[in-house]
Amino acid sequence: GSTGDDAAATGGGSGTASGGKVGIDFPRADSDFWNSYSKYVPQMAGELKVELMNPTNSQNDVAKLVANTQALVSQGAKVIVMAPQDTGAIASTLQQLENKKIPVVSVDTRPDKGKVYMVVRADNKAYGTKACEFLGEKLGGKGKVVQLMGALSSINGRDRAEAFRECMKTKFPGITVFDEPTEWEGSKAASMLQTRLEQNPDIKGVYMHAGGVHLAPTLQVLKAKGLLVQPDDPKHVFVVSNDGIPQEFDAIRKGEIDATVSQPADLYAKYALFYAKAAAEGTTFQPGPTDHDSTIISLPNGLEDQLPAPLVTKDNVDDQNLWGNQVK
Amino acid sequence: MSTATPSATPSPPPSAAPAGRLRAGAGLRLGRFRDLTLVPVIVVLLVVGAFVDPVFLTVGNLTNVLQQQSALALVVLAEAMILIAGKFDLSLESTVGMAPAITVLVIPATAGGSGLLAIPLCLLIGAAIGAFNGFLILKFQLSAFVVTLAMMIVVHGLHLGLTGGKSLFELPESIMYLGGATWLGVPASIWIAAVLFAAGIVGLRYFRAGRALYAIGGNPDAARAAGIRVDRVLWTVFVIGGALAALAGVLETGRLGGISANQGVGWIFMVFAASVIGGVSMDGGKGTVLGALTGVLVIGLVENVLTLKGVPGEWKQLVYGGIILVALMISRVAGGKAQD
Amino acid sequence: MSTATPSATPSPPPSAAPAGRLRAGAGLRLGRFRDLTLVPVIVVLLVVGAFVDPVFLTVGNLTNVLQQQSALALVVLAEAMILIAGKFDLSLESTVGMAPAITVLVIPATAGGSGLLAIPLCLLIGAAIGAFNGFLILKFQLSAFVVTLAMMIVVHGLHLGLTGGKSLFELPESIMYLGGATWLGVPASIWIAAVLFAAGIVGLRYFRAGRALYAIGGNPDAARAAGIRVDRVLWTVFVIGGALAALAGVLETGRLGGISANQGVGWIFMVFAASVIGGVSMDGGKGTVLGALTGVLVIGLVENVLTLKGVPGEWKQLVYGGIILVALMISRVAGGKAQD
Amino acid sequence: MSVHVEARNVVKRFGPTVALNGAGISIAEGETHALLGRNGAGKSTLVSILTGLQAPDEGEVLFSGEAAPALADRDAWRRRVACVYQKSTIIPTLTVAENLFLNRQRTSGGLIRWGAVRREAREVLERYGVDVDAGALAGDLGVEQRQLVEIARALSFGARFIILDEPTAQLDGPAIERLFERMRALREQGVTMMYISHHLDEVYEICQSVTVFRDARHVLTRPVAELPHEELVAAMTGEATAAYQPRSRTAGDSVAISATGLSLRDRYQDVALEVRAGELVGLAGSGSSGKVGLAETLVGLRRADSGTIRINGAAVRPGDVPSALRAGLGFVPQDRHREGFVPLLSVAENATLPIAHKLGGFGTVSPSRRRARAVQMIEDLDIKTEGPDQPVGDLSGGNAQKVVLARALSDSPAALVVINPTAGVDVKAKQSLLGAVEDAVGRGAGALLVSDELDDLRICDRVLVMFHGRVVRDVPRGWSDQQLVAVMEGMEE
Ligand SMILES: Nc1ncnc2c1ncn2[C@@H]1O[C@H](COP(=O)(O)OP(=O)(O)OP(=O)(O)O)[C@@H](O)[C@H]1O
Ligand SMILES: Nc1ncnc2c1ncn2[C@@H]1O[C@H](COP(=O)(O)OP(=O)(O)OP(=O)(O)O)[C@@H](O)[C@H]1O
Ligand SMILES: [Mg+2]
Ligand SMILES: [Mg+2]
Repeated sequence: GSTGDDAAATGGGSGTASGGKVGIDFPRADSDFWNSYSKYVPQMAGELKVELMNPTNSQNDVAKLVANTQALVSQGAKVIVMAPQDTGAIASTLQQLENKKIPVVSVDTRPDKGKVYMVVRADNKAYGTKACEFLGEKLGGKGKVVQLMGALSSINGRDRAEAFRECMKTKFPGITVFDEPTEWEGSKAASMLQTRLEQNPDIKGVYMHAGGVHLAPTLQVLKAKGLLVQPDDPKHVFVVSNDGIPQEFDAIRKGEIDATVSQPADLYAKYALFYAKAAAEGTTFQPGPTDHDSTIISLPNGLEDQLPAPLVTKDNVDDQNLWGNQVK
Repeated sequence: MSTATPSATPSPPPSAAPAGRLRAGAGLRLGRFRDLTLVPVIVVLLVVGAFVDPVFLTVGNLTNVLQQQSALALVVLAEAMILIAGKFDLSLESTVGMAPAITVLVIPATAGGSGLLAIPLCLLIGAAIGAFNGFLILKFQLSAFVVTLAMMIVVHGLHLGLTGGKSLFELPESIMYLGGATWLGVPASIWIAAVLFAAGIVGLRYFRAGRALYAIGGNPDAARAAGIRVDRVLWTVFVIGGALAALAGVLETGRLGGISANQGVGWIFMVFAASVIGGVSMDGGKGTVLGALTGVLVIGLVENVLTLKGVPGEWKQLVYGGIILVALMISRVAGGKAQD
Repeated sequence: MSTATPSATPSPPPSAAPAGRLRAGAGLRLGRFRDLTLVPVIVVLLVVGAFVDPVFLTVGNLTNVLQQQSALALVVLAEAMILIAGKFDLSLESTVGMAPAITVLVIPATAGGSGLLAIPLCLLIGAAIGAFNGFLILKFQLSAFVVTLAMMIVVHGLHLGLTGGKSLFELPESIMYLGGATWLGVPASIWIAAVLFAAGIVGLRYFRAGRALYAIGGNPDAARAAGIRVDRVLWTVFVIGGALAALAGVLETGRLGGISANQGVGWIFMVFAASVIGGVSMDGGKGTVLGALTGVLVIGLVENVLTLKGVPGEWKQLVYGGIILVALMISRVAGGKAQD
Repeated sequence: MSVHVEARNVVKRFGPTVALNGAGISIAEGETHALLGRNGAGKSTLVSILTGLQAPDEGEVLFSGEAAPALADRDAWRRRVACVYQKSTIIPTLTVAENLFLNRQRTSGGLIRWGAVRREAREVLERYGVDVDAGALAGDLGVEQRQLVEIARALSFGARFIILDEPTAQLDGPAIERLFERMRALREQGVTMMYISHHLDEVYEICQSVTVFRDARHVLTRPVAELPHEELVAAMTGEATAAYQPRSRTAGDSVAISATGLSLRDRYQDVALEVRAGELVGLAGSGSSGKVGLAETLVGLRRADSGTIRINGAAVRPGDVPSALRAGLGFVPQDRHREGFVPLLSVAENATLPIAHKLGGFGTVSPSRRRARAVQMIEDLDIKTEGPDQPVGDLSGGNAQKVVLARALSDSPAALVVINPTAGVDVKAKQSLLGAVEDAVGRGAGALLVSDELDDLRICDRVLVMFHGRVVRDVPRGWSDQQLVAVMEGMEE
């Protein structure tokens, strides 16, 4: 029962070449994951022959995102690709874009309200669940783990945290979880983890919400405590990360951490542009499985393509299909 | 008094008088334009913008810029008044998010008729925060800077705690209205900001209470000795400041259609930048609301030009900061006076 | 004083004199301890912490707290000196990330022997930023607040631009060493912070140059009249401040094992909070390095206690801000003097 | 005798103001040379040039025939000249000891020896008879004590040339006498001094020669002995000026200011006083007698521990300035810099602050009416300013003081309290200020004039003398200087 693509469909389904300029806003310039994403965008645009405008950057500020969107529209954008890190405060903008019949592809986050043509994201709840299941099994269902959370104001951070907590409670009730809100800051992560290890030297697992900011501090703290040892050592602390950046893969290879959820930066870029082009051409999609190992699900305000986010462990870390192995 | 000059005092020597008057004229003219040292900067930005993109000088784009800046502008208005009175308020930025958020928690979207109370309630929350700041600073004699720094964290903490960090998007119509409505073809928020700035300019220039701010900021002891009820005036300014920040929150909420847990966070730097490059002194007693307004415009125009130009994200900050530095220097040269 | 009053002045009546001396004495004694108004707060925190968790009072935990705060402490030291001299530097927080990042770009991990130059180069970059700030503020006579606000954006912008916003993981050993090493069982960063704070305390108390900061901050005209080279001293302070921020960046880099694009971002609020609750005045001329250190400790202890207690994330900010407010009040009551 | 210090053809401008216009001075070795002139004549500007704080726009400064050092070489300047500036150069956040030895603290191995600094500071304070705790914060001192510290500091340098810019404006009789003793001793040691004051009798007492500036120019230089009083005043003002004649009047029946049973711990005890309409009452007392504290209580700047105050018959709320103003009070505070004016605001605005509510309806202030009032005040009190829009902070000291008096008189007060109104004010301005006070009294106001200056007190109908916090005598008009001083010093009961 999808109604989300009516606006786009009115554009006329007969378009052949690219149907107009695509405006794209990057959410921030200071995170490794998003920097990889913004590197992939022009590359994919070339491959998909998308007419891309000069990208804007909203520096993690929804007010800037709104301003940038307005500017892109004034400059003639026919489709907007955005990644609203703040999913509530974008509603008015989506409403205005709908009024102007400009379809929106939302990457990484699902706006709470307002029409979207397609949401391209991986399931952040699944990240949390995968991390929980991995840690739970490794720890044999008991012990203590620390969750280095992102910011409370971030939907992705909240999704990961809730899913992780929920899964631990139902599937591994014997495991104690310490939640540490780090505001995505490495410095806070290091301090909190250090303090928690002091208090509970028997902590055996860590789930980090963002490898980009949490990886180095976590390794550093474990090293200082002499806990950075191979997985077969009884002192080993099991670490699951999230993002899938090359440094995480290196750490997995070295046995310093055990797994990461690879959030597919390349696929985000590719399918964001793919759907943007489709929107410009007036194509419509239906819920159901796709040709690229994912499923489109129906939302009240549009559709969502849930891209696969594989759990990377020592076993599959050298898989060349992982985006983290393609950048250097 | 006035009339009876004692005969012992002769009138000043004829030679000195005309010279004195002439000089007075020059001083006056300079004084008039001291608020407007950013005008050359604005002109430069308009010209540069026109070259960067033809869209820039369209009514639509400039209206967008004004609308985007209107909420920030209200906070700048509040901060400028507080700075002129010689105090600080860092907590305004947290009020921008917290006041509407609490309002929405109290009056949910489904409230019906009582939804009309949303805006008054929101302003009241802002005013209450201002009053509490004033209480701590004036009665407890704490430093305004640290008190409002702590309050910035507390107020935002309340917002986070009560909303659980979630964005709110089921909002009563009434609180959404102002930020989105258009009156006579111009966004309501621009009207509101314009009216309030006009009131601020007139109030601080032609009203006793407004002049009292300058006296207090310039020398609180002298102001007290001149019969100004310093504490009462300061308290009022904090209350008005809080209410203005809450109103800014309402405009921002309506414009964005939702209240994120980050609404307002980080604004205070821009607020201070706008006020201070607009000529408002951090030491109190100096500057005007009009000057602060030019500061807001400069910041809005810089952001707009950078967006239109499509400066890559990783270089944007550098360019942005660089332009502000240059703006500072231009205004310094235009104003001719050392800043502080 | 007191003894040889010239005979022309009748000695004060016996009743008044002791009272007068008493007051002076009390003032003096209070003056001594005015730096230490936060000590009761620290004691309260230690007691509360001990109740919250038995781990709190262990050597290991307290060492952790000190180590976690050491980088911030260096920036606080820098800011305290700058504030005492009556100026501002907001750009320090950006230097914390930018100086080591640029260093690593210039001297990559693979540089071998030249890797030893990493720390000197990093300090030099910090000093250069400070020197540029000083240049703009002193020679161009711009307001320190806005200049360093703009520079905060520019310096961070350079960091973002040159690294492309990426975290840097491949670091030369030499730059990692200080933040991670342990000397005589105590983290090197604690030693470094301790030595520099000791130097700061002694320097600002027992050296003419240090006293000159107070004179300049208290009344720059009077300082100039007393033969103090005001501009030179201020410039030096900005340069030292920049270098200290860069050193803080080195410690932080070593502690975290990498340089994220956000390193240092947002610190400045904590830096001001620590300085000002520690008794350093935003108006200049007042406060001590020791006081600022107590401010850092309070902030570190509060964070540690909150972490140990495991306050839920969404309420943490509120509790944190609330504690700082209470700390302010306690120190106000202990100090007995109105703050500014 | 050789010339020790010389300034030639000095021009100094501040924006549109020409503070010195080809003025010069030549001071012989070992003499004490007075520099006189009306407020704003450029005296302090010359001081800042002679001490190397500012460079002249034109002209040169010579010390013993040699060109002055470069502006940046502060140490060279400090070896040549020490100075008590008119504007306080005390750093309020530092202790008295440190202020005395700022930037020349005794060190060993680079470290400051605080014990030695404090000891030397105590010595200096003792030597100059300053009764101040060396460990006290300078900011906690009163104006008077601060001034004494500045003087002690300048004299303690051991410089061969000392400038004193209005050092006595805030001092009372004995303190001035002590200063003069020190100056005489220094002169015997061959120290050259330049002395600026608006008290001409002081000039006759300790100076050998005198230079007069008028309107930024040099007018004359003459040995003091050859220059009669009237001629000196004429040189300063550019015209013959008659000595001030106190007026006589009869007090009315209604009471303008009354106080009963006022006490404030450590300041004054159990004071009662009454000033009737049309009466001008003096309040005198030596240092720390409590007179200023009492006056400040009357106007609401301080709150008494007990007792009541009535202004025009209305009881005023203790410690509340607005309520005193509403009752019809005008006042001049003791320290114009601290409580007198807002430096950044214009003359017009400062002068009309208390009457802002009368300059427009509905809470507004009409700038044109404000200006008109201010122009009138500027004329009445002969304030030397570029115009009503000039910030008071840019005025010379005496003119700023006039603005403060203008403010006190702005509301045709029925009761007036003026504290040291003529501090730092030139002869003619003094006459016009006292004239303005007498005018107000003539129009029926009751005035209390608190002053250390016998000249000011002479216009009073009677003088209340305080001693150690109590009003000890009510001296009717017609006293002689010795009589009054004796009472003030508690020598006579
Ligand atoms: N920094 C300044 N900016 C503008 N004008 C100034 C400044 N300093 C002095 N002036 C002006 O220069 C003139 C001379 O001032 P100066 O202080 O030298 O007078 P003065 O003779 O010392 O007067 P007084 O007896 O009142 O102290 C005055 O008109 C004054 O307003
Ligand atoms: N801030 C203060 N705190 C405590 N005592 C003070 C303070 N200022 C002045 N005093 C003391 O109060 C007493 C009365 O002071 P007051 O200023 O009223 O007298 P005064 O006659 O004007 O003295 P002076 O001529 O020295 O100013 C004196 O002993 C003085 O030292
Ligand atoms: Mg002078
Ligand atoms: Mg006195």
